[in-house]
Amino acid sequence: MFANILIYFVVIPLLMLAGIALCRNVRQIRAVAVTGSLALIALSVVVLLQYLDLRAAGETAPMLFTDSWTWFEPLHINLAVGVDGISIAMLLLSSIIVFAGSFASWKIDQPKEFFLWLILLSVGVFGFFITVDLFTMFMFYEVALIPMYLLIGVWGSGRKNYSAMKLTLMLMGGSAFLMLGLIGIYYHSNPAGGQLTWNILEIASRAADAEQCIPQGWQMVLFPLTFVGFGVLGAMFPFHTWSPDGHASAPTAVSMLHAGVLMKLGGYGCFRVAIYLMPYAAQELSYIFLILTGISVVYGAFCACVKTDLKYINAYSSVSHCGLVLFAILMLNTTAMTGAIMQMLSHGLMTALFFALIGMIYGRTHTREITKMGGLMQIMPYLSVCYVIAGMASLGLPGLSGFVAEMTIFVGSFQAGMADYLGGEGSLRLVFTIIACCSIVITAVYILRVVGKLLFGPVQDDHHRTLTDATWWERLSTVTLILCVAAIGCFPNFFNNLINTTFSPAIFAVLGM
Amino acid sequence: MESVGSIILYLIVALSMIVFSVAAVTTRKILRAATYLLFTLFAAAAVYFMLDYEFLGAVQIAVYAGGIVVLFVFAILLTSKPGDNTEKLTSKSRFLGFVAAIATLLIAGYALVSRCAQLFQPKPEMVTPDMETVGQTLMGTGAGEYLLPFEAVSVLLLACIIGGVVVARKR
Amino acid sequence: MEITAIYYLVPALIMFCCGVYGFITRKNMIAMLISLELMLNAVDINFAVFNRFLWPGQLEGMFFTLFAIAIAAAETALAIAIIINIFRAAKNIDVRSLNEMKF
Amino acid sequence: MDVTVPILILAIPLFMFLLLGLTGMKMSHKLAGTLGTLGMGTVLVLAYVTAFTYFFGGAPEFIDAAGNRLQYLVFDQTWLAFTQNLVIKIGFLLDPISAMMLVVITTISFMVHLYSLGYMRDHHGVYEHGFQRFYAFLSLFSFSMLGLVVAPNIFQMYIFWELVGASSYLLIGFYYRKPSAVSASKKAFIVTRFADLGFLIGILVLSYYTGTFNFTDFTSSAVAGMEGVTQVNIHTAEGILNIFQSSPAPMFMGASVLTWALVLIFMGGMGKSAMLPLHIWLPDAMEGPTPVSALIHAATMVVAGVYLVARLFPLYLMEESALMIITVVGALTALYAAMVACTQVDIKRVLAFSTISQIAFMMVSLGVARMDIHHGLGYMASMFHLFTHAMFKALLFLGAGALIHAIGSNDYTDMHGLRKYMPITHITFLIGCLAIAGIIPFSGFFSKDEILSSCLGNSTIAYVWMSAVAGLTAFYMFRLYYLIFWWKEHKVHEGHHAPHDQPWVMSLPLIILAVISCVAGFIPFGNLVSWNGVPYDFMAHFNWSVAAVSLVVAIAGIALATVMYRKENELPAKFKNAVPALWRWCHHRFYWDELYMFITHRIIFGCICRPLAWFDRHIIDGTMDSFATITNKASDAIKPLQSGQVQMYVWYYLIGALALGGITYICLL
Repeated sequence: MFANILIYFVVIPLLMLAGIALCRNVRQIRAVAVTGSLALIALSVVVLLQYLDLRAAGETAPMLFTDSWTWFEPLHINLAVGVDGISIAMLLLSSIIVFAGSFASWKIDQPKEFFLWLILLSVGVFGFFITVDLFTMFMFYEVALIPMYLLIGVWGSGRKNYSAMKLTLMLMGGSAFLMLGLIGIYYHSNPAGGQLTWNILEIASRAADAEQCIPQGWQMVLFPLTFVGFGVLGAMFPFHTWSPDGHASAPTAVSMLHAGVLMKLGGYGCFRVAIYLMPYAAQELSYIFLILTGISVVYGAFCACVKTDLKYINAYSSVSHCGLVLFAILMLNTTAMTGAIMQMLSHGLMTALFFALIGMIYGRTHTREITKMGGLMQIMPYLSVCYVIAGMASLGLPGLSGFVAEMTIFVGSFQAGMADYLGGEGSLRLVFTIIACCSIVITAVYILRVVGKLLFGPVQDDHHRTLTDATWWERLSTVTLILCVAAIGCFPNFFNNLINTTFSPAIFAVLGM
Repeated sequence: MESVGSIILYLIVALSMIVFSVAAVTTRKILRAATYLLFTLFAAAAVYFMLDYEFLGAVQIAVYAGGIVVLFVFAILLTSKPGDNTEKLTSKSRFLGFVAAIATLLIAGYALVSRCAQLFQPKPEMVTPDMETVGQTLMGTGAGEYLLPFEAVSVLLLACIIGGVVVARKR
Repeated sequence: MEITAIYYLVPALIMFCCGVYGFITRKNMIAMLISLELMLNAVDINFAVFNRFLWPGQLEGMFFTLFAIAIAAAETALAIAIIINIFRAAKNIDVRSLNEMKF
Repeated sequence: MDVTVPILILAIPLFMFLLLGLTGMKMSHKLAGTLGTLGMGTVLVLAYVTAFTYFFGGAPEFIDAAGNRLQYLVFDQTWLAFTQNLVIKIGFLLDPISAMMLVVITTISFMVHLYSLGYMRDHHGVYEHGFQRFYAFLSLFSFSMLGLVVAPNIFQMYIFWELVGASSYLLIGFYYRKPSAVSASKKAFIVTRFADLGFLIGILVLSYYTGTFNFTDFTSSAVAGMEGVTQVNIHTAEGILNIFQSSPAPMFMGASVLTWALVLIFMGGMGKSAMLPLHIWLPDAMEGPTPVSALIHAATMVVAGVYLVARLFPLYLMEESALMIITVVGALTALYAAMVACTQVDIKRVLAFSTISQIAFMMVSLGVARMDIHHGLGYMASMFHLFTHAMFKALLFLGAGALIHAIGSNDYTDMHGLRKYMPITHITFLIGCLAIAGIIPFSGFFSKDEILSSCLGNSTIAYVWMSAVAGLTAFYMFRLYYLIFWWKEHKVHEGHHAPHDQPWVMSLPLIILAVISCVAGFIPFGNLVSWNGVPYDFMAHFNWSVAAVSLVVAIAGIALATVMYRKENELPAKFKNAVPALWRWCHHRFYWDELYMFITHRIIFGCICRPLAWFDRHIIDGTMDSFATITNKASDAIKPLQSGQVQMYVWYYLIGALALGGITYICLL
């Protein structure tokens, strides 16, 4: 079992849990957290390199490093693992954000309990990305969800009980749909009469075959269930309202992890389960979700324009950006889907950066109202410059990650939309692509509004003049994220190739692509 | 056809059962209620004897009349002063109780009436189960034998003893 | 006059209804317990009667009654222990004063 | 051609940006400024070498045997591959206009770098706060602008287009403590972002149909035997037109799809080049430091729109309706900006409006250019004007900067009669004014004359209209000139030093630019730049009648300004009172800002954002919350059932048991 490298993505956090449980002071806890997250980064880089090597050697299997261990025989539940380019990208993202997150929570109260829950959360996240077994995936999904309640409820601020409850209940509601969908998939995983399976790869390998795929009638039922189930986590309109409240109350590292990684679970799940396994229904029903996600793209951006709480603004911008992820996935087009994954990476990093910075500013000024702050550039230039960079990434400045992701999405979506339009299949995709494009303007409006009010202009509150700039751990946390954002922005083709080679041709054969 | 004696005996038993049970739930003196209960229990024991279940009747008298009622009396003496009346029933609660009783009566009565034909069969002959049969059945493990429930009941009683001690213990 | 099963069942039913009435109306816990005993006894009688009249060769009803008596005894003992404990704490044994355990 | 030099041209400014941006705070001001200037100087030399090699080197990849200029792709690296064909590459395309722009950008940028060494410090020699940051941003801007002009594909252009927008944002908001600067920078970014939306959609449409981003695939055909060498070829553009026309839906809402694409792309150009109605950001952008205004908002970035249209010019030739739109927009903007410039008080704003007006000239010139009108003279004229305008407008701005630096105010009301105090500034400013007014032999005369000839070739209306605007230009420039340097004696206020000329780092750029403005007109521009690379000897086609008329118009404008403003008199006030409505509208820039404020604040914020936010909080969130509330209410409602009263439980049990019994019986019956 331990011969497979992927299992260590779960083992390392578990070891970290044990280590933190044994720690006796905050110094040791930090040491364990940092060492562990560094080990995770190293591990994901190693996996990435090995993956590239194997691909370069001509390996064509849809997933590599696959392995499977029986877990519960009667229901064919296995701990099946395997990764492709997308999962590796997600693993990298998660490990970086866990790393930055541990630095961002350097001075948290009750560090032991906090880190225990935080690492438990990351067990769920990593587990989710490495498994290819639907049931195990769902289990890890829940493992990632539950600590969130405690992390927000105990370490949060503001209306934390309400927010924690709301977030958990809404996500649980989503996972109820999801569980129905997954069980449905299991029971129709082999209509030809063979052994039922939870394994994504097995189901997907049959998805292109009209006889052996999940029956089309059932796809039409199961697709919405799974898509909505994951879509709730991906903050799809109208199920996004947990996001502003949840992020507003969550402590810094949790916001980072949540917006940075957990919301990506939604997008990843939508792609990996809903679209990958049920391409027929994806094509038939995409228009409904296209409308919803298209709405969330502009809707989130418009809402962010008038909010005055930094975290609310960022949460709504997350709604907009994550809407773009789901939107692009639904275009069912390699370019757009690649863009969606890039957007996940990009949004994960920059929103984590945003939340880290907001947390640092809030830790100093004790307010998140932009009307009560101003001129922070004069007081904390380092944090302010980072904030501007994050903002620029968010509004899609070339050279930073947001631009490449958005452009890939727009180009891909436009191709899909024009193909529909010229093929006489209606102009819904085209219209919504153009609507989504409009978000780049609205994004600029709210980002610059915040930057202008918060960082520039005269100092609003004279008490702020005595505040200090970033400490070394805060610098480390932000620099890590900025470097990653810039790396994606400057060398996008590496990520692009990593991702788009993994879109399975068999699936797209069904979609006629 | 029964003998006149047994009919008279039956009448006495049935009447005392009805009268004393009604009295037990209507009297306001709690000690009297316990006493009426005792009589009702005796009447029940009598019924068992009439049905030829002598062992059962003996157990009824020994355990119920001899044990439980004594417990009741002790409890009553411990918890209420002599001469205390329980509270007067409000007409509403009395009405509600009455409704419940009548409803039970109707439903169960209807059940009895609808199965009338069977219930008017004469009493079949039966060999009175002797002590050996009772003992064998109680200690056997075959079909229709009760070792396991017996043991379960003994455990229950043990648990009950311990529970009683723990609960009633002075802290 | 033949004394058939119904002759035993009807008094037992009346006894049971008395138990119901008493259990619902009385507020004194011991009185409620007494009503409970009445109901139990009524049921016991039914078991015995059905056994005797319908399946005279077997002993199930009888043994059920036997066990019921044993359990009733245990239950009563425990209930009375609890009642006395409550009396110690609340100085009365009115069931209405015992609603701390709601919700 | 060796790729080192082109790469260095792009890499040095980028490196300087990173160096100064990351370590600038640790450096001394002087070191940072010197480093930045030296870096730019190196780039200047490299760019001159490149341009010189291109124009005069005579290598076969630059010029063919017939003397036609070719396009040469120096390098082209894949940056992001969307699909097999749609690939964003980062490359370096050398052709007449990019070589010309390299010269323009590096020249102005170097002048500005040099000039800022003096400008960005006060009279006591104390450097301004954020001096290093200023140089970092200047380097970033130079990098982006150079990347923009050498882009061989439209997406690279879009990338650098966004980058120049961002660096312009940073530089306008350089004085970030001033709320007006912050809002001006925000406005500039958002307005141009809005225009870029059109640009982006235009790119998407164009690339969808053609399957490529490369400019050369749109407009040029490969030259046999040489890799990376292409020549502008109208047949390629015709091929593109055919692709559009043979697609399943060639028309969209009454216009051809190609027109749509081109107009949308032009919309991006309108935003950057501040064409009506997206011009509103440029006057406000004057909140930035004056050297920045000279570099970005006069000479280089704002002509990106013109450059974009010029890049795709063969495609625009395919769709005359798109060219018509460009002409109309340009003509309206030219007149509008000229009228507004006549009434502004802030000298930088006058110059800003004059910039808008001059860029509109270039746009019109492109709009009226046709293959059959003097062999596409308009294109050459536009590029020529771009070149000369960059020089003299930078000169004017730097001169204005010198004045502002000396006086400490932007308004001419604080200046008046400065000619004796600041002779160098005076002379150079005058040269700039003469050049923009179009007086022979200054450079503006030649380029403007070409534009007017081209207009005449297209339609008389355009010619008359643009000539009138040219006259107006001469008028408002000399109005400005007289109001600054003449009008009445300058009063030295108590406690103020007398204004004096600037240190040499500031004077030198002024003098250099003035010299260029004097002689640039004699460059044989047509030999170097023409729309299809075929040399065009414009002196041979010189239309003396047009030249004479434009000269007369310009002199008339100057004369009018002399009469009205040379000495303090009542004429301006009289004129103002004669047409009060017109004056007020001009003074308030035809209330465009107010209109935009209304649209953004009242309509977008008031009628969309706030209701949406309310909707989100109360309806969507309310619905979600109501699930919870309903559950809570329901649980509250059934909670009393668990009263703790044993007898109530008996009741429930009894009722349940009886009901069950009843039901059983009913079912058995």
